Amino acid sequence: MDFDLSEEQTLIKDSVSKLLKGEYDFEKRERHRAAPLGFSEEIWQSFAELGLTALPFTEDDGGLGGGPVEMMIAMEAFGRALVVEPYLASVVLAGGALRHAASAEQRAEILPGVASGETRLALALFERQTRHDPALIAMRATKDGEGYRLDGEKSLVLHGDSAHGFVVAARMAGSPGDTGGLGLFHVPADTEGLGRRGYATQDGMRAAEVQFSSVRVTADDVLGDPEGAYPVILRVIDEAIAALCAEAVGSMERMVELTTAFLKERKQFGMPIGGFQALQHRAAEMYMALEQARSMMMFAAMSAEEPDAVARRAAISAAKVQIGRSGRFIGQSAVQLHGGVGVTMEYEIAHHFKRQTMIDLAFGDADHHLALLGESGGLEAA
Amino acid sequence: MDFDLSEEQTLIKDSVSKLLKGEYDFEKRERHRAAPLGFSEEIWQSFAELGLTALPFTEDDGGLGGGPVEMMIAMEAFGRALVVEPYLASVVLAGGALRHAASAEQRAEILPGVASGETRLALALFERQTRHDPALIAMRATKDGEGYRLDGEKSLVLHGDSAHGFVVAARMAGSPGDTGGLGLFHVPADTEGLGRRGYATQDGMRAAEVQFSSVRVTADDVLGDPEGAYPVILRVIDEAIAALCAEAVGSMERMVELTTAFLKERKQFGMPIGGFQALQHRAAEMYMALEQARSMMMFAAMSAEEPDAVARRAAISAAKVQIGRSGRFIGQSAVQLHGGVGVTMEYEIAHHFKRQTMIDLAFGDADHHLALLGESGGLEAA
Amino acid sequence: MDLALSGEQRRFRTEVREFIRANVPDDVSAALRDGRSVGKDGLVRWTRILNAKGWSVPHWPVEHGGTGWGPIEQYIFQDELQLAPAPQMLPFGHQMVGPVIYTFGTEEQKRRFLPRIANLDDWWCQGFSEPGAGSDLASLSTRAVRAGDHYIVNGQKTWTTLAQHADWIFCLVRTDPNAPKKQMGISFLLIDMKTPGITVRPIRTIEGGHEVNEVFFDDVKVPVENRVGAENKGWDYAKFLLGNERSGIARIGATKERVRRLKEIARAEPAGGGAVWDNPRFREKVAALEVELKALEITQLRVVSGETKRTHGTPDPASSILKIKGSELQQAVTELTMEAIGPYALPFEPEHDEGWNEPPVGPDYAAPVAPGYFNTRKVSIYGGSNEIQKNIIAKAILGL
Amino acid sequence: MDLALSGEQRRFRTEVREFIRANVPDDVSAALRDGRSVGKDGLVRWTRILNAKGWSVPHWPVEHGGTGWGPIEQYIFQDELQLAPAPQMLPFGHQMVGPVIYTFGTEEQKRRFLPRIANLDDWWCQGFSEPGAGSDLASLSTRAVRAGDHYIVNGQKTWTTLAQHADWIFCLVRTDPNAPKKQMGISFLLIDMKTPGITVRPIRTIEGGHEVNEVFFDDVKVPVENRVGAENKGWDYAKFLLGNERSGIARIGATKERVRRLKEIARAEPAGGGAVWDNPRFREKVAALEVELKALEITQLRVVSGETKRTHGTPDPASSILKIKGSELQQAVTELTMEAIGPYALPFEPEHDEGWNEPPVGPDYAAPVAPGYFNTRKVSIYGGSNEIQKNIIAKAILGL
Repeated sequence: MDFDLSEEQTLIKDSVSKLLKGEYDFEKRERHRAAPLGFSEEIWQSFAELGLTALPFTEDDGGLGGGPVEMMIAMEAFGRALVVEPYLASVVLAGGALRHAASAEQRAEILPGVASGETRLALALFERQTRHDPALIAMRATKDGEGYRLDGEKSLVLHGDSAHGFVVAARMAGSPGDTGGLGLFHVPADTEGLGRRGYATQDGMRAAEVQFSSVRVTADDVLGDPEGAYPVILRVIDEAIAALCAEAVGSMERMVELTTAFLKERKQFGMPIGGFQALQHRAAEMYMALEQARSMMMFAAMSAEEPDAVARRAAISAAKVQIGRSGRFIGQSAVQLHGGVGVTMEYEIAHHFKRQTMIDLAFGDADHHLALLGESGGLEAA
Repeated sequence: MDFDLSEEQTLIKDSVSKLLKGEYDFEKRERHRAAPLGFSEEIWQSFAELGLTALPFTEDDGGLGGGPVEMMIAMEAFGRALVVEPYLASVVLAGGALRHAASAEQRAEILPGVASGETRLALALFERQTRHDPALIAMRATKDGEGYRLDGEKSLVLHGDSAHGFVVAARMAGSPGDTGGLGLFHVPADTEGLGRRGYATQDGMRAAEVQFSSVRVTADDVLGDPEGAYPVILRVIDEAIAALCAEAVGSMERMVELTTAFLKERKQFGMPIGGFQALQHRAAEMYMALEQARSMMMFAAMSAEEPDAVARRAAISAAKVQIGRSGRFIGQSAVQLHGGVGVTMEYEIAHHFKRQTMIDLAFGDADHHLALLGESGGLEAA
Repeated sequence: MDLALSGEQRRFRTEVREFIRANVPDDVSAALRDGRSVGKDGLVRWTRILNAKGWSVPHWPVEHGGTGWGPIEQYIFQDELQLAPAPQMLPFGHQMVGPVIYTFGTEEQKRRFLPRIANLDDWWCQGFSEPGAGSDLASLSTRAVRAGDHYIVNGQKTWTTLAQHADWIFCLVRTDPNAPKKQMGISFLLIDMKTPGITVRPIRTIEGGHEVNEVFFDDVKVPVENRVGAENKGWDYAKFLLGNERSGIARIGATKERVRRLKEIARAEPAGGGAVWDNPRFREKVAALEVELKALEITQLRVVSGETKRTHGTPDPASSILKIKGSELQQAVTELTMEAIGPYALPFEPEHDEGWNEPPVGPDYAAPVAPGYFNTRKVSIYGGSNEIQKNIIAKAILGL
Repeated sequence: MDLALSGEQRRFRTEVREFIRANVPDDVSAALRDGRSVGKDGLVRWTRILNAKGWSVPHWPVEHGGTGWGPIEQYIFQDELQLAPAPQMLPFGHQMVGPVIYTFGTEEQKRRFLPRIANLDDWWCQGFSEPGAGSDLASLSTRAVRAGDHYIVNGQKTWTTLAQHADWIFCLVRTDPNAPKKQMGISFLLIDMKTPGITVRPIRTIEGGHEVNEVFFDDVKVPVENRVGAENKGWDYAKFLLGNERSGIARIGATKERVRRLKEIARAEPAGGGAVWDNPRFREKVAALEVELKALEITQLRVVSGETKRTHGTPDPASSILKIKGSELQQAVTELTMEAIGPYALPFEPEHDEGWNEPPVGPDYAAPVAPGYFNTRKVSIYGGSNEIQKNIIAKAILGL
């Protein structure tokens, strides 16, 4: 057991922190998200230069061979700075689907571009009726000569508006509710019949609704078993949750830091409000919630590569529960303790609060995962 | 709308309070519960003299014709003083079953004794497997010539050890889970075949396990429809819950009072601990929990005679949820704020805490009633 | 003791309900139901309808346009507005400066301002908070210096709600910086927003809307006759104003209406092959909220009922419960509604008047939900934060 | 970073687990599992088994009987004791006075006391708290007056755990009432409980048991050689003692064991025609507890791991989290277990040794459950209340 970072891990941490410190204070962040794509292409390029976009891919695929701990380090730093670039969308979600589902040939073709940052992909997974359950996917994929035809609509595709291509989950067989019959397809964004409508999200990022009307792809575009993608989808979701846990913890840490500083600095009734015991205790509870979340972030990272899917899902659900609850408590408390300043767009804290809120809702909120965990008999049964 | 007490109600309140003030401080209460029956026969006699035992019965039945508000007033006073006499058992539970199920002849025979306090009854309702659901009653009643034969075991019969007689729920037809087929029977305690084992309870009262082996009763002992008692049982339970809500609020009020006094008096680090803001806020939260509970106590009293059983049950469940949650919060907080003194038998606060705990668990705890309420669509749907 | 409304009170409720139902403009009610803003125009139209009926300032003395209703009727009226839903009157004129003027103002001030408040001819805003003075209001530093028959005002107010629409602002200003206590050198001024030297800067709030502002005063000339009451006594009028009217603070009716909406949404929103409402745990969470809300409704009625026996201007300290629990419940219902729509909380779709004119992403009820949750965080901060309210309970009720 | 135990650490865990399983007396383990007391005899038997193995004081210096294990091994050992379940050592000797004696005591004191502590030949209790001094320990008033080669001690201690079994008590006493600070006039004395003038009065605790006592000192003669360290320096030794050993404070293993038990009970207890465990909401509540517990376990390991880099006697202020969350979880599991048995929490059935010898009312696992809930309320009070711990976090970590 060892909670220290390796030399390489320390290097990643230091270089990301340095970049963000210089180029990503709150004011610059607001400029980045005002850019045409909703993020800064220069920052994205800097991420690529630091090797961050290459982090989880094998060296054969043009990557650096990092694992969940390296991902955790990067995402935690992104969380502190409220990074809006499409890292989760392209590297973690779409990249993860390719890592786990694609053949060596497909990986060799697609992943070096993702790893170098030149290609940005998005994962088109959920639909209006699915909520968080990929088994409810309805979009159809039909065999069409040597290739496939895709028809349907995908919703809330993260950074789908600016993606160069998509990994799309569609149903070859069965009906919504069946875990079998799902396939994953690689679809360039300029494929005929693909339409999209982008929009801003509450947390300052971007997403899109994506329509597929008789979109034709070749046999080379199907990633793995065209009817057996469900376990891969679950695995990718679990990895994304682990990454989001780290992003959330980075943001929580920043909120605790900002709130503590505010309590020391803000004076009322002739003293810093941090002298009031009720506020001190609230701050102490925020700190405890942060540290409990940090522990579960580590647990999620440790469990993300767990081969036993049942144990992995239980661990990831447990982490999502803790992160959701801690994030909600810290976010609400940070806003409350900041008073009026906490509820304006002009200060950093509100943006963290909104990002925390959206992280909790992503891939199922705390109560959703608590229910999953309860159904499976709890953490020790798993 | 009128939150004031009528002249008669004020009279009840003042007379009970005066009696308890004189004869029921904490020290005397500990003596009362150390008496052979687990309560004071003298106090019981005083309750009778004040008309409390006659409160809910009609004048025809030897009573005073009081309603839920009068009951609320009495129970709230009992809660403040942690009264251990079998009022709930005899007057509210067994008396309630007789009021609602018995014929005029049966009432005329039995109720004057209950109303005068000479007869103390107990309601033998639950069994090992029923938890809070009377539909799960298994104990059998069999037609036996002109009368009935009762066989089975009743559990956790409140004050069953000292009762002169029982109202017993038993199954004439159907099997556990059926709401039909249940009857109520009046059984004097000295009936052959009836055995009981009394014991103390965690909250300083008494209860008994009661066995029935071929206990024979006459046709005159069946109260109402021998297969249709289920709705009456629910009604009696709802009335008992409304009464318990008032008892709980009386006890909560006392806890808030004791805790506030303790905070003013107890000094640490050179000042009364009530000067610490974190404790002030905890006390303020206790007060809010008390007032919210008080409001729902009134709601329960107002709803106890609601003729629509669905609306009545929803209202009573809502009250039980609030009382359970407020009672738990106030009880745990009162103990915590008292420090070491809070966890000894030698001070009043621990006894209130234990009584609150048992009130929450009685007839289903807060979460049980919340589930019932959720199933039925909530409070507004009802 | 009888918790039910009397026959007369029930008849009154029916009358109010029917009038509102028949008269509130459809677009205004629909906006409230959907969680959107009714805008200045919507509020003005509705206020004038109520004023024509004689109900726009029901709590004012009859000679100034009030109705003479008792506290319970006042409560029923507010409750019915919230349940309809119909807009409540703009508080800055109706609840705040109006009562200050009719209690402490000159006859000329009463004549000049009160009818225009009742009809929303003048839109008022409140100039109390300053950047350096939040909960500690009395430490304000906006200065007013007497110069002949005028004051010259310099300084800054903040969190000024809807100042962008305002014709007038009522302000606390420091007229004697050398007073022995900071409460003692403050005066209460009425200032025309068109006076030269006033600048309004919008503050974009957390959900992306424009609800509050900073207001800057740069050598603003205010006639002395626009001072209410005596010079340096403004703190007394501010205390009167803040303690004046608490019965609406819990917003029970509004939260009830939001719970109704929540249930509609939960029944409509798909989850697990059925609807969110099919999830027993979700229904329990709604039920838990309804329990607290019912308790608070009765607590509110107890306070209102007690008001009939209290002297004016000394609010029941128990009204701090209404503020704390009321704000918590307003927040809880927005939070649960957001949980109900789950992933569809994500898209940011500002209202039409702010430039969004695309079809909705996902269900048409989703767009205002997350903004509603974000925006409602303020209710435990403003009007005396919940921490301040707990101090009040601890001190004024428990004596700690 | 690697959160898994190393191969060597896993082997160590297996070795410890197997030894405990093979050697803990069945009746002792069963008592813990059922939630009953193991009694003095049970603890003495088990301490001597561990002492024979060389494991009764693993954290002591090797020369006094310690094992030389690192913090992680120490933690694993405690965790395995709790999981087994097997009793942990009596803290008053092993964790408290033992380390004070080997750090500050004379050679004679070490020789005389330490081996008897390790073997539980002497049962120690702690004389710190007084009726007038709870969290504010330093305001104690028990007096010790020097008279030749003795001190004469007068005063009262309270909340003295298991004093009824004790052979010795270590006390903080005031030797200089005129010291400029109250912390400066205190000495640390070791007192034989058989000395004339000592009276022990039981305090009946909330659940009905006898766990704590008042101890009265009436002209008790204590030889000067039983003072540890310098006169008037006792506060330093007390701070050392209180800050000494926090890693066991969260009681993760014990709570895990209680969760296991809770699940057994919930699977057995009938409800709604099935079992309590069939209720999804109940399982969610257990799962929520397990999540917090897993988080705290990792937090604990982070603190333990950090201890390898800290100097002795300066506990990580983050250990306040362990105390707060650890006590909350101990309370939560007893509360949920009580909810599981529901109505069967009601009967009061004291343990056999207190005179109850009837068959159980309801299920045989029920009797200790409500007392366990009641008794566990103390864990957020003693050892520095959770309020005090939050002060520590606010000040020592957040700098407020």
